[in-house]
Amino acid sequence: MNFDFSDDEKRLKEEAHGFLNDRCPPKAVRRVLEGELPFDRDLWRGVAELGWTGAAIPEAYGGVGLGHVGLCALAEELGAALAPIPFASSIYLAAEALLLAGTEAQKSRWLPKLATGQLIGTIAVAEGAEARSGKPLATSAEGGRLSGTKLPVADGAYADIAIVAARTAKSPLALYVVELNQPEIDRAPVKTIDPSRGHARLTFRGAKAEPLGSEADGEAILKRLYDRAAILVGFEQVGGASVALDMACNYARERYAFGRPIGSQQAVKHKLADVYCAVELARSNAYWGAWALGADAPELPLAAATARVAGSRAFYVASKENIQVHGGMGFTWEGDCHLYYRRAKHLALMLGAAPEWKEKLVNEIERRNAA
Amino acid sequence: MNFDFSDDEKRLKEEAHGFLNDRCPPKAVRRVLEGELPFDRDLWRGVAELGWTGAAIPEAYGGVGLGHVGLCALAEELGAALAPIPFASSIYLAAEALLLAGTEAQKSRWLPKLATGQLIGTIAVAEGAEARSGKPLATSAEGGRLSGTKLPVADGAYADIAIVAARTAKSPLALYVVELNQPEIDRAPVKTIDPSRGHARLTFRGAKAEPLGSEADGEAILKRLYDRAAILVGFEQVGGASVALDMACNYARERYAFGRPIGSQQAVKHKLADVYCAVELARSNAYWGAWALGADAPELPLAAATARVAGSRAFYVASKENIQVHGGMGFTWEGDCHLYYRRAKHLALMLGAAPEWKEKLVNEIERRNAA
Amino acid sequence: MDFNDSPEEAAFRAEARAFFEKNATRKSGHAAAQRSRADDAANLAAAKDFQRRKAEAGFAAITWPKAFGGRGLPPIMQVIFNQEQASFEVPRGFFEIGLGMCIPTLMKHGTPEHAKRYVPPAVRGDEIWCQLFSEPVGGSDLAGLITRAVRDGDDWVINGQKIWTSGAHYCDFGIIVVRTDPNVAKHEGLTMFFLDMKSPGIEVRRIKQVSGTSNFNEVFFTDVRVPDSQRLGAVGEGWKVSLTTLMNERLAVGEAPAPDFDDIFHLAREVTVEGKPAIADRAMREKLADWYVETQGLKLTKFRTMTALSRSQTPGPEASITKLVSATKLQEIASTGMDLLGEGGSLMEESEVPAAALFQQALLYSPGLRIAGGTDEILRNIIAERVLGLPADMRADKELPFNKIPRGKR
Amino acid sequence: MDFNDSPEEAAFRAEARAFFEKNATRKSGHAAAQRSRADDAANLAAAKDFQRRKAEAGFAAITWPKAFGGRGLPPIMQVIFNQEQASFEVPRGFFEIGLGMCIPTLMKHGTPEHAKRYVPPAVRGDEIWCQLFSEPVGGSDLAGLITRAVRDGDDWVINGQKIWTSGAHYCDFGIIVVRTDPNVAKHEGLTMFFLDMKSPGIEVRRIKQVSGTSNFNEVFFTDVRVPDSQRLGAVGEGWKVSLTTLMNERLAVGEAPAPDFDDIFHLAREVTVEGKPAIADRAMREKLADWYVETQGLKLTKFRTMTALSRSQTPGPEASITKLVSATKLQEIASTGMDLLGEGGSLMEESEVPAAALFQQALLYSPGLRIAGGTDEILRNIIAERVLGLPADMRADKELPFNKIPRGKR
Repeated sequence: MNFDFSDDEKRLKEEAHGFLNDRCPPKAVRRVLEGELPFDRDLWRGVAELGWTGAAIPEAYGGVGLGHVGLCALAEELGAALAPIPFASSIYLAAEALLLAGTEAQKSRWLPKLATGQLIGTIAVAEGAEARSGKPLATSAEGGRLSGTKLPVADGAYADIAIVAARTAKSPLALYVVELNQPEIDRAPVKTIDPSRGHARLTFRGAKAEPLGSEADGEAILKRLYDRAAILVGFEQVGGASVALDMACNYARERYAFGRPIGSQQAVKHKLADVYCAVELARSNAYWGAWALGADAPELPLAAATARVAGSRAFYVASKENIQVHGGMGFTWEGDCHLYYRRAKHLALMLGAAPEWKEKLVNEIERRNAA
Repeated sequence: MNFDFSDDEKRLKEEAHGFLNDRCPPKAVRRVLEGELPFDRDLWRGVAELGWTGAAIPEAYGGVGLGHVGLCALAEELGAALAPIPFASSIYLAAEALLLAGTEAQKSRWLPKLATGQLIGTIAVAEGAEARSGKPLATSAEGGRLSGTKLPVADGAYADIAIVAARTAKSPLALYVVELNQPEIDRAPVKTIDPSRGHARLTFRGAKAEPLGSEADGEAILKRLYDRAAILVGFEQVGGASVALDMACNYARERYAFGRPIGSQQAVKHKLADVYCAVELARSNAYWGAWALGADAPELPLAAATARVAGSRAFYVASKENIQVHGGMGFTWEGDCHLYYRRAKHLALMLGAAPEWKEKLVNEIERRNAA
Repeated sequence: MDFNDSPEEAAFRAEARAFFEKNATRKSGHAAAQRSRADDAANLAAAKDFQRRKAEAGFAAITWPKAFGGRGLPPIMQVIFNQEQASFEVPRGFFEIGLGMCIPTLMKHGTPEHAKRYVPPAVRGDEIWCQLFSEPVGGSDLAGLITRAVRDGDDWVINGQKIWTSGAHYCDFGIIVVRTDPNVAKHEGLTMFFLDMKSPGIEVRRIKQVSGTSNFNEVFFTDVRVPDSQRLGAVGEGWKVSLTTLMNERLAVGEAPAPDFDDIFHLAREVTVEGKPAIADRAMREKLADWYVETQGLKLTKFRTMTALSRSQTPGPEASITKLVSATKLQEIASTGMDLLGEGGSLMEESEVPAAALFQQALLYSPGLRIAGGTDEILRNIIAERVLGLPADMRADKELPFNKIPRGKR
Repeated sequence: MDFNDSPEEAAFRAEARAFFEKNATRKSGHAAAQRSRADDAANLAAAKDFQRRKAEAGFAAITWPKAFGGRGLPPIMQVIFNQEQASFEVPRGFFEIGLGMCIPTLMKHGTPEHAKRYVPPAVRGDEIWCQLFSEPVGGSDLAGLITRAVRDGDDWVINGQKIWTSGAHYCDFGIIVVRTDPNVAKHEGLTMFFLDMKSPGIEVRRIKQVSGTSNFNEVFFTDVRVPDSQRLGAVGEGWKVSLTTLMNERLAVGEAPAPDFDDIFHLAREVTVEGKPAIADRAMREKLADWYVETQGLKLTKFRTMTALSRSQTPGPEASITKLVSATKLQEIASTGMDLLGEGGSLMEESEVPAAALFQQALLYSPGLRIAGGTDEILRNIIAERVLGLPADMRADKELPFNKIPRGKR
C-alpha cells in the first residue's frame, strides 16, 4: 500500500510550494485580477524554466517525462497559489489533447514549444453562456477552414494555439488545432467571475485549421481529455481549498471578539471541522484520480468524476465559509478571501458544472455494474 | 390581514391542548406502541364526545359544522400529543372522501356515525411496500365485488369501513366504500416503523363494495382528497415538530456537562435555531393550507404540497435532532424521543413521500404559470 | 383566516396606491431592474425629491407620533405602504437608516429642541443621517469598540475609527457611540452623541466590496470636537441608548435581494440543458420545490407578523429567521443558476448571459448578506437565546474592566 | 501511488486469507446478512470457539509484543487481517472492547503478574472483558463521573452506577474508573481498577434501544469490594490511565454499518417508481453521486491511513472524520431508501419489504451511530482542536474542585 506521493514527488511539491510562496503571493494574483496584466508572464516564464510545463510531456517531445502523478503534485501547489497563468489551458488541455490524439507531426511540431512554455495553448469548446444546452455546435469546419464564435475561451486573448471543437459535414464534433495569430480570427477579452484568469471571445472567419484525430472520434477524445483534466483540476481545487481552510483557521485563532478568539466558539469550530471533512474527502478522491491517471487505469472515468465532484464542492465550501469566518473583512475587495471564492466557482464550472459530473459518475457506476 | 386562528379557534385549541395533556401523555402512546392495545379506545371515545370527530362534518350529517380551519387547530394538538387513535384515517380520509364524492344516501348513512366516532373509517390504496411503483392496481372491482390485497392499511385491523381504490374494466382507479366486517375480508396486523399507529394487511376475496363517485373520477377524487388531508397532516406535523423542539430545548437547558447547561454550547444552540426555522416555515405554510382549505381556494393544491413538504421536513428534522440533543438517553426505548422520530417518518410517508409532493408542487407552479 | 384588509387598512392601501400611481412607475417584467442602486448624485437628487413628495403626502413618517410630524398610525399601515411600494420603481437606500434608526433615537433621547431642529428636515429628505457604530476591532462584538471621546470643557474630543458606515460620504449628520471610560465594564463605558458629518477632523473613505460596489465607508476621527449638548442620553448610557437604534435595525433587516424563487424558476424554464429546458430535470425540480417552500414560508411568516401588528401586538425576534434563511437561499440560488450554464456559467457579460448575469452578480454579493446586519451565527444566537430561551454563551469579558479584556492581535 | 502490498504484507495477507478459507464461510450477495449479531448463548459460544482458533493460528494479538503472546507485527498487518476478514462471515462484537481497550490498559498499567494471569485467557477467548466508564450524569463529559470508591483497609468499596456498558451481562471482568477524591479538580480525583464482574453487589440491567435491540447495559454498584491490588495506575491518576483506553477506542471506532452506497444503489435499481426504476430519477442520481463521493472518499482516506501505518507513521485524529461522515450518511440513506417506497415505506415486515427492511431498520439504529463512541459534536470538537489547532471551548469547570462544579437537575 502506497497511497501517497512518492518521496521524489513530495520533494518536487515542496520546492513548488516554496517557489510559489515567493513568486505568487496574493498580491501577484491581484495584479491580474485588477487588470494590470492579462496574466503573470514572469511567473509563467519561471514555472517553464523549472520544467513544470513539460512535466508530463515525454522527453521525446522536449518534456521532462516526470509523469502525471508529478503533474498532480504541481497542480495542487498551483491551485493553492491561485497561479494567474495559462497552465491549465496550455498543459492539462492543449498539450494533453495533442498527446492523446495528435499525429507524430503535430506532436513534434507543437509539444516541444508547449513543454518549454514558449507557446501557450488553450481549448475552445463553449459557444456562449448557455454552454450546457446540448445544441449542435454552430462553429463549423469545411476544407480546413473554421467559422464560428467560441465563448468563453480561457486565455483566448493571448494564447498562440487552440484546440477547437467544430461541427463538420460528417461529425457533430471534431477537433482542430488552430494557430490563433491569423487575420481570420478576432479576439476580444470578456468579463468572468474570476478576472484573475483571462477569458476571451474568439471569432473565426474561415480561419485555417488542422484536424486533430479523426472526425468521428472528436467526442470520445474530448471526453477522455476532460476526464484527465478533471483530475488535474481536482488537485488545483484541493490546493485552493486547503489554503482557504488554513486562512479561516488562522483568522479564527487570532481574531478576538467578546474577549476570546472567535475560533473558540463552536459555531466557528464546527463549521471548520465540516470544511475539513470536505477537503480531506476531496484529497483522498483526488489521490485516486492521480493513481488512475498514472496507471492509465480503467477506473479513470469514475475516479475523474469522483475527484471532480468532491473537489468542486470542497473548494466552494471552503472559500465561501472562509469569507463567513472573516466577517465583514472577508467581504472587502482588499481582503484576499474573494480571490479563492472566485477561483473556486471558476474551477467548478470550467470543465462543466457539478450536475454534469454527477451524471457521469452514476453513468459510469451503472456501466461498470452492467459489465 | 388575519393570518392566524380566530379567537374561537384558539380557545378550542387550548381546550384540546389541556384535554390531551391530561388524557394522552407519552405513556398512553407507549401502551399502543408496546402492543398492549391496538389503539387508545378511551381516548377515541373522549375526543368523539368532545365533538372533534364531527368538527368539520356539516350539522346536516350529524357533525358540529365547525369548519376545516377548526379541524386544523385540532390536528395540530393531536399531532403534538402523538394521539394513538384512528383520527386521520377516519376523519381526514374516510369522512372527507364521503363528503367529497358520496351520494346523499352514502353521506346520510355513514357520516353521522363517523361524526360521533361510533364507526371508524380508513382508506386502502397501497398494495405492498413498493407503493410508488405506479404499476396498475392489482385490486379489482367487478359487479360490486372487490378482490385483491391492500397493504399497509392504517387502522385496517379494527376499522369498520374503508374507502378502497380498485381497478375496473373502465377505469384504472375507482373508489369504493367497503364494510370491513365481511367474511370475504381477511385482516392481519403488520409491523411498521411506528407501532403507535396500527396497520394491517387487508385481503378482499369478492367482498361487497359500493362505488364512491363515478368510476372515471376516481383518480381526481383521490388527488383532491390527499391534497386536503395533506394540510391536516401538515398541522399534525407542525404540532409534533414543536413538541420535539420544546423537548430538546428543555433538556438542553437542564442537562449539564462540563459544568454548564449543554444548551449554552453553540453546537446545540445553533442546531436548535435551525430546527426552529424549519418549524416556523412549516407552521406558516400550514396556515396557508388552512386558509385554502377553509376558503376552498384555487391555491389549495399548491398550498397542500407546500405545507406537506415543509411539514414532513420540519417534523423529521426536529425529531431526529431531539434524539441527538438527548445523547445516549435519546436512543433508549424508555426515553420518549423515539416516539416522535417514528411518528415523524410515518407521517412523512403516509400520503406519499417528499419526492412525490415536491414533484406535485413544481407541477402546480408550472400549471399556474402556463394559465 | 383571511388575507383581507380591515376597512381602515383598505382605505389606507388605496391612498398609498394612488400616491404611487401618481409619483412613480409601476414595475414591469421581473427581477433585473431592481438591482441598480448606485448612490451617485443623480440617484441622490431623485431620492430627495421623492422623499419630499412622500412627506408632503403624509407617508414619510406613518407611524410616528403626530407631535413629531407623523401620522400616528399603527405599524401595520407602514407594512401596507411598503407592500404597495414593492410594485413600483422608487428610489431606495438613502433614508432608511436615518429615518429608521437615527431619528427615532434622537426623538427618544434628544431634547425637544433637537427634535424641532432635526426631525422635519430629515423627514422631508433635506438632511440625511448615518449611524457610526461598528469598528474594525468589533465585528459581531459591537460593544467592543475602542473609539475614544475625552471631555474638554463643554466639548468632547473624538479620536478613532468607525467602519461599515452606509452613506457616510453623502450624509449630513450621524449618530455615534464612543468609549468615554475604558476602566469600567465593556457595556458601561459608552456614550452616544450626534454630530455634523462636515466637522473638521472627519475623513470618509469608501470601502470596495467583493461585488465591486461601495455601499459602505470607513470613517476616521482625528480630534473631532462635539459639544456636550449633542450627547444623547447620559454619559455611560451609550449602550442602552444604542439598543433603541439596534432594535429598529432588526425590524428593518429584511429578506435578501433577488434572485429569489421566481428568478430561478424563470431561468430554469428559459435555459436549455442537454436539449431540454432545465426545469425538466428532476434534480432541479427538487431544488425548486425546496426553495419555494422557504420563500413562501418566509412570505407567510411575514403575514403572521402583520397579523400581530394589526392586532397591535409586538412581533418578537421571530423576524430573525427571515435574513438567516433568505441569505443562504440566495447564495444557493446564485450558485445553482450558474451551474445550469456549465462552462459558460462564469461569464459576466450582461449582454451574453441569461437574466443579464443576475445570478453571477448574486454569487458575488450573497456572501455579504450572510454577514451584514448580524452574521448567520449571531442570528442563530438571537433565535436560540431570545426565542428558544437557551442559556447565553459563556462570556470571557464579563465583569472585566474594558481595558483588561483579552483582545488578540487583530 | 499504488495499491500493492509489500512482499511481507502480501505473504501475511495470503496467510490470513488461508486462515479464513479454512475457518469461516465466504460472504455471498451483499448487505442483509451482516446485520444479525444477537449476543445470545449460541453466538457467544461460536465467537469463543472462533477466537480460540484465531489465537492458535497467531491472529489474536497481531500487533502486541511477543512478551505478551503477540506476534509483534506492525499495525498495517492488523489492517490487512481485517480487510481479509471483511469478505467472510465471522462472529463479531464480543472481544473487540476487551482486547482492543481493556487488556492493552492492563498490559500498560498492571503488574507482570496481572499480565501473566489475565492476558492469555483473554486472547484465547476464555475470559471476556468490558469497560465501565460512562455514567448517566456524564454523557460527553466522561470525566464528570460520580461513582465513588472509598478506601477500607486493603480494599476499596464502590457505590454508584455505570451505563452504556457493552457486554456487561456476559463479561467476566471489567475495568472501571471511579472517583476517589471529590475535593480536587475533576480530572484529578479519579482512579482506575479492574474487577470481577461476578463480585457481590454488582447488578446488570440491559438497556433496550430505539432499534429494539439491547447492546448495552446499566451496571449498578452497591458496596462492591475491590482489593487495592487490582488498582491500575496510582490513586488520582485514573484519567491519565483511561486516556490509554480511549485512544484505543478512537482507533477502533470505524464506519457505520450498512446500508451504504452499494445498498442504496442496488435498491434504486430494483425499486420501481412511477413505472421506471428509481435510479432513472435525476434527483436520486444526484444523491447517489454525493454518497458515492463520500463513501469512496472515506475508503480512500483509510488507504492514506494505511500508507502511514505501513511506513510506521502514527495516523493522527484524522480518522475522526470516518464516523462523523458515515453516521450522517447512514441516516440519510436509510430515510431516502424508505422514501422510494412512498406510502409503503414505513412497513417493516421483512418478507414484504425490499432488502428485507434493511433501510427501515437502519432508520431506527442510525441515530445511535451519531451518538455512541463520541457524538457528532464531540467529533467536530476533536477535529477542530486537534487537527485544525483551534482553541478549546471555554471551560466552566476548570480549576474548580469537583464537588463545586455546577451540575443542574439531570
